[in-house]
Amino acid sequence: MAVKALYNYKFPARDRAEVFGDDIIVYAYWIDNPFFCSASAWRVPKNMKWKDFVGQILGQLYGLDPDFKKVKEWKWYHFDNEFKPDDEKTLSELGLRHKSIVKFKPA
Amino acid sequence: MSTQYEIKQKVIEPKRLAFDYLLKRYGNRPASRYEEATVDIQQRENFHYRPTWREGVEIFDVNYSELKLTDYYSFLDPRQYYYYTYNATRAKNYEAVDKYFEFCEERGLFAKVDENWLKVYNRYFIPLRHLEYAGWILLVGVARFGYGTSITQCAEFNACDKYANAQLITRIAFELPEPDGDIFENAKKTWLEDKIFQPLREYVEKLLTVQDWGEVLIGQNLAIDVFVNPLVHIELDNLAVENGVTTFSFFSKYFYDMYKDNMRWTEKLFEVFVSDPTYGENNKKFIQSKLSHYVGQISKAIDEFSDVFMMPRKKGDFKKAKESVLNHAREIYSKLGLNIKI
Amino acid sequence: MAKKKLTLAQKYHIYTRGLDWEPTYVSKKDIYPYAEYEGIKIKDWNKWEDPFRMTIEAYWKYQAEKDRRFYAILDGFIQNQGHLTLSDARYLNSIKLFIQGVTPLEYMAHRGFAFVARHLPGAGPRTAGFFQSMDELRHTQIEVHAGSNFNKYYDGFHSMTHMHDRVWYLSVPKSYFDDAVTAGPFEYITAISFSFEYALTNLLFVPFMSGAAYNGDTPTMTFGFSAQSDESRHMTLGLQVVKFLLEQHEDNVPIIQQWIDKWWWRGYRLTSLVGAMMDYMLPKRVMSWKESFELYVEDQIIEGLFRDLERYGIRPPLHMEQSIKEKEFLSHDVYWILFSFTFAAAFHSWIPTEAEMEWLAEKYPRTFNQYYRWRYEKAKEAKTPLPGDRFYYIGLPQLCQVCQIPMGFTDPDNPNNFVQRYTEYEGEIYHFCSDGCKWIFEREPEKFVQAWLPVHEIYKGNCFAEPPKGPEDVVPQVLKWYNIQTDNFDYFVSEDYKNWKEWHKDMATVLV
Amino acid sequence: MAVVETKRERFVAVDLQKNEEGYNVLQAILKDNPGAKIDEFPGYYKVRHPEKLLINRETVESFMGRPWDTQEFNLVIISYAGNFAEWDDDRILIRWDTHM
Repeated sequence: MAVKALYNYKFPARDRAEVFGDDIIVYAYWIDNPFFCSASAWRVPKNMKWKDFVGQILGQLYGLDPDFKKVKEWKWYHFDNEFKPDDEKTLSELGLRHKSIVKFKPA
Repeated sequence: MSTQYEIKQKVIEPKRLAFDYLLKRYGNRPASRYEEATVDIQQRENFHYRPTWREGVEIFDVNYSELKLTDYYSFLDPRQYYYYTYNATRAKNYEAVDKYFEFCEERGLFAKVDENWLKVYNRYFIPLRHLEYAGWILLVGVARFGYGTSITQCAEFNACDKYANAQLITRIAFELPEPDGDIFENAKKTWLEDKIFQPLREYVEKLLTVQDWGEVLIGQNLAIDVFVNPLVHIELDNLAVENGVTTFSFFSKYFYDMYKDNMRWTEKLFEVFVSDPTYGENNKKFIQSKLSHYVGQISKAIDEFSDVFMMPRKKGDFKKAKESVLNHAREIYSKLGLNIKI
Repeated sequence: MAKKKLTLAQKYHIYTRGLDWEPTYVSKKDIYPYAEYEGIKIKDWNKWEDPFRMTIEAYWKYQAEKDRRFYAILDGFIQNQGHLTLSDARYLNSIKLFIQGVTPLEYMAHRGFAFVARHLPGAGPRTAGFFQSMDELRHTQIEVHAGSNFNKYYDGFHSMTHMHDRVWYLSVPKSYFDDAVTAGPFEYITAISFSFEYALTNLLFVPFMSGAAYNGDTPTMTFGFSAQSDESRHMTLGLQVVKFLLEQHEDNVPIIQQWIDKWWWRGYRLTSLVGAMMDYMLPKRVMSWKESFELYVEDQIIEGLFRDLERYGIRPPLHMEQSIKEKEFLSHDVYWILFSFTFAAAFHSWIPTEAEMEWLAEKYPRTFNQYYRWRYEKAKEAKTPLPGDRFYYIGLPQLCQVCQIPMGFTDPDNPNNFVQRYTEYEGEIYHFCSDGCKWIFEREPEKFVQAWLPVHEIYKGNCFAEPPKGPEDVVPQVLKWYNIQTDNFDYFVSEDYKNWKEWHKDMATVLV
Repeated sequence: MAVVETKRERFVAVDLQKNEEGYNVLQAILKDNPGAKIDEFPGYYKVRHPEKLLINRETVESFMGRPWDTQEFNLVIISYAGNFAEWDDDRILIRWDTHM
């Protein structure tokens, strides 16, 4: 259904991919851990390596949870599909796109 | 049992004297309730969605009018009305009206109005309830589309006054004898068909299609009001008195006071428009061009009222009355520094 | 010359819609150009029944009297330094949220109803809309005046209008009303008069204001109840509008139903902030969110109102069942969000005291101890370098594209996780906190792709006072742009708390 | 865990300010509406009845000891559930299931 309007009511999406240039927004969500009150949002280069991305989100935010250091290994999901990212690959090589969500939980 | 603190004679120094945005504007001083209720209240930025009813504008947008101000809060209401002071003032104003109705009823004054004058009154006065009502619609539009709370708030209260005027005329009509049938139906018929109202009605119907709120204020407050109020509430009231009818003079004064009260904010606003450091020149050009047009129309429209001056036993001098009206208008326009040929 | 006897209703018609006329020099459509595009069909505006019969003169009289009472109470409170006798300065954080979040909406409602008064072609509803426009201006102003006194002594009150335009959590109420005023006049009046005024404001004004009274804040209670007395007129208008539209044409029914579906969920998500205020921010509590939801929504709205609307072919809002399922989670979720991001907010939060946690456990026996208490225990351990000995969520949250609240609403069927939904529209992905918000987006994607989402705006660099000098300067520059000064962080490291203790240390406590 | 408990009731109600006038109106309502139930909260009373609530001008006046205009109901009402089926010079009637 379309918006009812008196003229052609069509505008470019405010947060469309091109606005962020070589960067993308990626969301991260720790499954089964509502200590973090919602998924987080990150602006990162498409060409960022997976290990750097993980280092950034875990280092800055998720490491605040005292339970974090108990986790040896993480299981990852892109949206709801499990995936096994290669540390050296970039986000775009791994198939992440603008406004992708990455979910994780202890393996 | 509850806990209470016994307050010692201790004065706590306030950490701020006023809201931050008022301190920035006016320096470190407490603000008045009018300022608190008004200045910087309207939302300004980061609107989420565009209106579906009009293309190319934001929810609040300076482009709803050709008239613009560098700082919209450089205009403040000289009466400093905010909701409470406005309503309290009007409630008090109206107490006198209530008392006067009581007085007229007690003395049976409405029933005693001269029959001949009643015909005159029913023709020119009662139909004005429709004109006042149109003023309400126009001004409430300004209250929606105008920019900045100081302006839109004045328009809102002015709209309320207009509706109240329409209802006061209605209330008066309810008190009058009806020798010729339903007074309201007759008045509407007069408004719709009688030649004395047609140019005025055409004027106001066209004004109702104007989107620019600045132009609406020019057409309504600087033109209709400036011409109709002195004509009806001064000149025609004088004629009533000359014909021995004084019952309505109280109302004339009330309506005229309302008009003067609203001209206080109107004149101030237009003064600010023409003296704006950035937009003053353009504003002045726009006002002069629109006002010249509306004044021409309204001046012609009220010429139809010359008929009314011929109706009473003691006839009036329309030319003289019109000249007074024109002088009144000239005085206001020249005070604002506007060059309007009348 | 005996005047004919008129009923009150007939007399009122003459005072109001009798003033209207059919134009002949221009077309009616040129005067009211916004009346048709929404698809609402009106056969006869004269079938409109006035919800209340008030003339302008009566309005002046009663409203002046209401305000006279309000300002007398406010002045007395100010003169007696009434703020010192509040239950606790923590209480004021709920009022900060109110002034920043709700007061600007009152103002927007004032302008929105001026739109109705200008653009609905029916003189009856236009008149009622005008009174409401006046009322909403009143509410804005009495709330600003009540807030003004608190602003002199406490943080968080100093820049409400500015903050409303900029601060992340205030985009929740702002986007709600921006949505309404950008709609046509019929949707606006259905959204605000019916869905919001009739169905939801009770939650905001009645139990919460009763809470204000309980916590010693008479001006807030007075403006709340006094505003709500206007609200009774607004509720009547809302109900009358919807019934009128439904009776006018059968084609209106599905349109109105969709608006009710949309605006129920929009409004319900907005009032979730009130849930957090009631359950967590009032030091003395009157009733829980859940109790007031049961009384004011389940009994009064579902059992009362919607059974009354069945005969028109209207059913309760599409996602109503979800809001009932959420009632034991909602306030906890929202306070946990507010608590987590207090480093970037113009109010304080705190870990509930042991007694408060007991109260929460008693009111929410199936959720609080099970899903929420442990978070506060952990928050004491998970300290950050920021002021306050507790946890803050040092990062930016994912926001719902529609309601704009961080995506933190518990899935009642899977209570250790939050609901997450997404959709793709024209090659871009959009995320939602609920099926309700997703449904709203999919109905009008062209509208919601425009949303000004605070988190994305920060990432675009649109929310800095000055360009940050480095990563550690990002948050300070955003706070500066928000004009957040000493308004943030935990209550127990705040100036409010320090001052409150100072002011009360040499005061005798008298038990009466 | 998604068990939802509910014990819904259908009633009409008015919420009244807790002050002298509100109290007088409350007394009048209780007198004219047998079966009405009051709940007290800080700052307000909630009166409810399974079917209807009637407010009679005369009864209110007898409690107020002065003339009372039904419009003055606006000064004490905080909220309500139901529909104003009637509101004229002599009485106000609140109930559900009213039509235009």
